[in-house]
Amino acid sequence: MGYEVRLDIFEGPLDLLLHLIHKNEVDIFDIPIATITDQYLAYLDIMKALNIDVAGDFLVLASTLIHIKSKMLLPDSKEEQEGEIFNEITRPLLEYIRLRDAAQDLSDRELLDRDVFARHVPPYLQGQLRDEEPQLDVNLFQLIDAFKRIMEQRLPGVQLSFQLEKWSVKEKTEIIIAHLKEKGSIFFYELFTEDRSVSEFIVSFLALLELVHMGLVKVFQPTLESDIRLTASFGGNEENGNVGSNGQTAQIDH
Amino acid sequence: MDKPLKLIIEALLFAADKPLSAREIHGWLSEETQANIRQALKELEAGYDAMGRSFVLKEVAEGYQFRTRSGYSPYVLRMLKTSPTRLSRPALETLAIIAYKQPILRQEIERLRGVDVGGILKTLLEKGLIRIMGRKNLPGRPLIYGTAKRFLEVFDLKDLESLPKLKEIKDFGFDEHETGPAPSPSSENRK
Amino acid sequence: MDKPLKLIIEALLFAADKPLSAREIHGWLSEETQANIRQALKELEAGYDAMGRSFVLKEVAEGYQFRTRSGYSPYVLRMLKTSPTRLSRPALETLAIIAYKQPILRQEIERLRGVDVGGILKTLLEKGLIRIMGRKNLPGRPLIYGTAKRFLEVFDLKDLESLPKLKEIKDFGFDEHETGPAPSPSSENRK
Repeated sequence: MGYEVRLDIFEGPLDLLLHLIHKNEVDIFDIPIATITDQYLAYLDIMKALNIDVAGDFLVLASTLIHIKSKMLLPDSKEEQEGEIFNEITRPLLEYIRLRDAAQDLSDRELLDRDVFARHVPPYLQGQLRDEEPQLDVNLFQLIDAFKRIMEQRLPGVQLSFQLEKWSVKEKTEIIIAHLKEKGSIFFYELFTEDRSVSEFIVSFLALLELVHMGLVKVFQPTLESDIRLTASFGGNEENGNVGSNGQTAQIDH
Repeated sequence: MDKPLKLIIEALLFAADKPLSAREIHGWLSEETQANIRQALKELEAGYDAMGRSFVLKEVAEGYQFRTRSGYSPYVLRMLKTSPTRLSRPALETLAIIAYKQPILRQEIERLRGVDVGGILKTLLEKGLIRIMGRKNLPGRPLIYGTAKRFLEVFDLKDLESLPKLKEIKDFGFDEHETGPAPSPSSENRK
Repeated sequence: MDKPLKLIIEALLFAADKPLSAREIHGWLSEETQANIRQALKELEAGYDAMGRSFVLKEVAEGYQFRTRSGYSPYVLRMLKTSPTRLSRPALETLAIIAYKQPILRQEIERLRGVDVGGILKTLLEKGLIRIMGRKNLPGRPLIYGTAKRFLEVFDLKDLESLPKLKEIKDFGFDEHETGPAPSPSSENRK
C-alpha cells in the first residue's frame, strides 16, 4: 500500500497543467476549464499545506485560469471564450510541449562526455613550445567570476573610483529629468547603471528622493517581481523644447 | 610536404583537443588548398567509418573531431570515473528554447517555460553552452542569449542548421515561422 | 561485454590522457584476465604499426599510449604553437577589473587587487587584450588602461555594452536551484 497522495513536484505551472490534462484524459484543444481550474487550485493548496513554496509563476497561471473560469459564467459569446482559452492556455501549452519535445530530442543525441568521448590533450604534446600569439582559452563567465571575487573581497563603500568628478544632487536630478523626458519612463535600476562609485550611486538616489518629494516623478511597481518604474509627472513633452535645465530644475534647487 | 596530406591532417586531428575546421587546418598547412583539405577530411571520415574501429571521425561544430563510438561509453565512463555530462530537465528545456528561438531574451524564455530561469542561465553560461549575444534596445537594455559553439560540440551538431526541425503545431492558423508539410486536422496526438 | 576486448581497450586508450598499463585496464575490465588484456595490447600495437597511419600505439614506461609518429611532429608543433593558453587567475582578475572599471589607472587596479600588477599589465598588453587609452592629467601623467578589440573577440562579445552588468550577474546567482550536475532539488522527486 502506497500513500494515498503521491505528490509530483512540477517544474512549473505549464507542467502541472499538462499533468492535469493528461490525468483527466481530456483534449488539449477542448479543455474543461472549470474542472481543470479547480484541480489546479487544489494542487496549489496541497503544496501550501505541505509548506512547499508556491512560486509566483504558479499563481500567475492560477489567476489566468480563475479569470477565464469566471468569464464563462458571463453571457459572453461562446466563440469569444474559446478564443481566450486558446490564446491564454492552449497555445502556450502547445508551444511548451513542442519545446519540451525538442529538449528530449536534444538529449537523445550522442552527447559528448556521456555517449561519446573525444581525445584529451595529450600531456606529452603539451608544453612543447608555446606562445607566439597564442589564442586564449577563457570564457565570459570566468571573467565575471573574477570580477565578482574582487568585489566581494571589498567592503561596501570602500570602493574608490579614479573618476574625480564629484556629483551634486542638482546635477543628478537634471540627468534623471533628461532621461525621463527622453523615454517617458525608466526602470529604477537604470538610474544607477552609469554610476561608477558608491558615492555617485548615493547621489543618484538622493536626487530621485528629491524628485519624488517634489512630485515631479512618480514611482510605482507594476507587479511584485518587477523592477520599480519611474515616470515623469512634470507636465511632460509638450514643453520639451528648451526646458533642459531651467524650468523644473529651478524649483529643484532649493 | 613529405607526408601524404591525409595523414598529416589525421595527425593534427589526433593531437587536437577540439574540432578542427578545414579553414583552421589550412592556417597550419597553407601550402595546400582548402579544397584539398576538405576533400581529405571527407575521405578520412569515410575511411574511419568503414574501418569499424572503436572511434570515428565526426563532423561537429563546423569542424572534425575523433570521437569514440557510442557503444563504448560504459567502459570509458568507468575509466574516467566521472558521471556523464548531465543537464537537468529544466536546464535542457531552457537550452532547447534558446537553441530554437535565438536570439532570445530572458523574459521571453520565461514566458515560454512559465518559470524563472536566472539560475539556469547561469549554469548554461558556466558550462559554455550559451553565450550573450548583445543587448536589446529596450528599457533596461536586456541581454540577448544564443547558443555557443560548445553547444554544437556537446550535442553532436555540425552547425545550427542541422538542429532537428521543431515538430509542427498543427492547424489553427498558428502564425509560426515553421510552416511545414500539410497540417493535419486538430487534436493531434504527439508521438 | 558486448564489444571485442581489443576495441574496448582501444577506446580506453583513445580517451585516456595518460599511458595505461594492463594492470590499470584490468581494474576497469575485471571480467577479463590480465593476460588477455596484455595480449590484446600487443596485438593493437602490432596492428597500428602495420597500418601505417600517422599515429601508433606505443609502449612507454607507464603503459601504452597513442602517439603521433615522429615524422608528423613538425605539423603537430605548428598547430600546438597557436593553441589556446589559459590566463592565470591574477591576470583574469586584473582583466576583469579593467573591463568593468575602464578607463582606469594602474594605481587604482592595484588598490582593488592589493598587489602590484606591473607584470600582469605587460602580459595583457602583449596578448592584445588591453590597451593604453591615454594619460591622466595628474602628477606623473599615469597611463590610463582599457580593453582592446581583441578582448571582445576572445570573450565573444559584440561590444563592451554586452558585458553583463553587476546587477545582472547578481540576478544569475540569485536563483540557486540549478547548481550541481544532479537534477535540481525542485525536480528530484519526479519519477
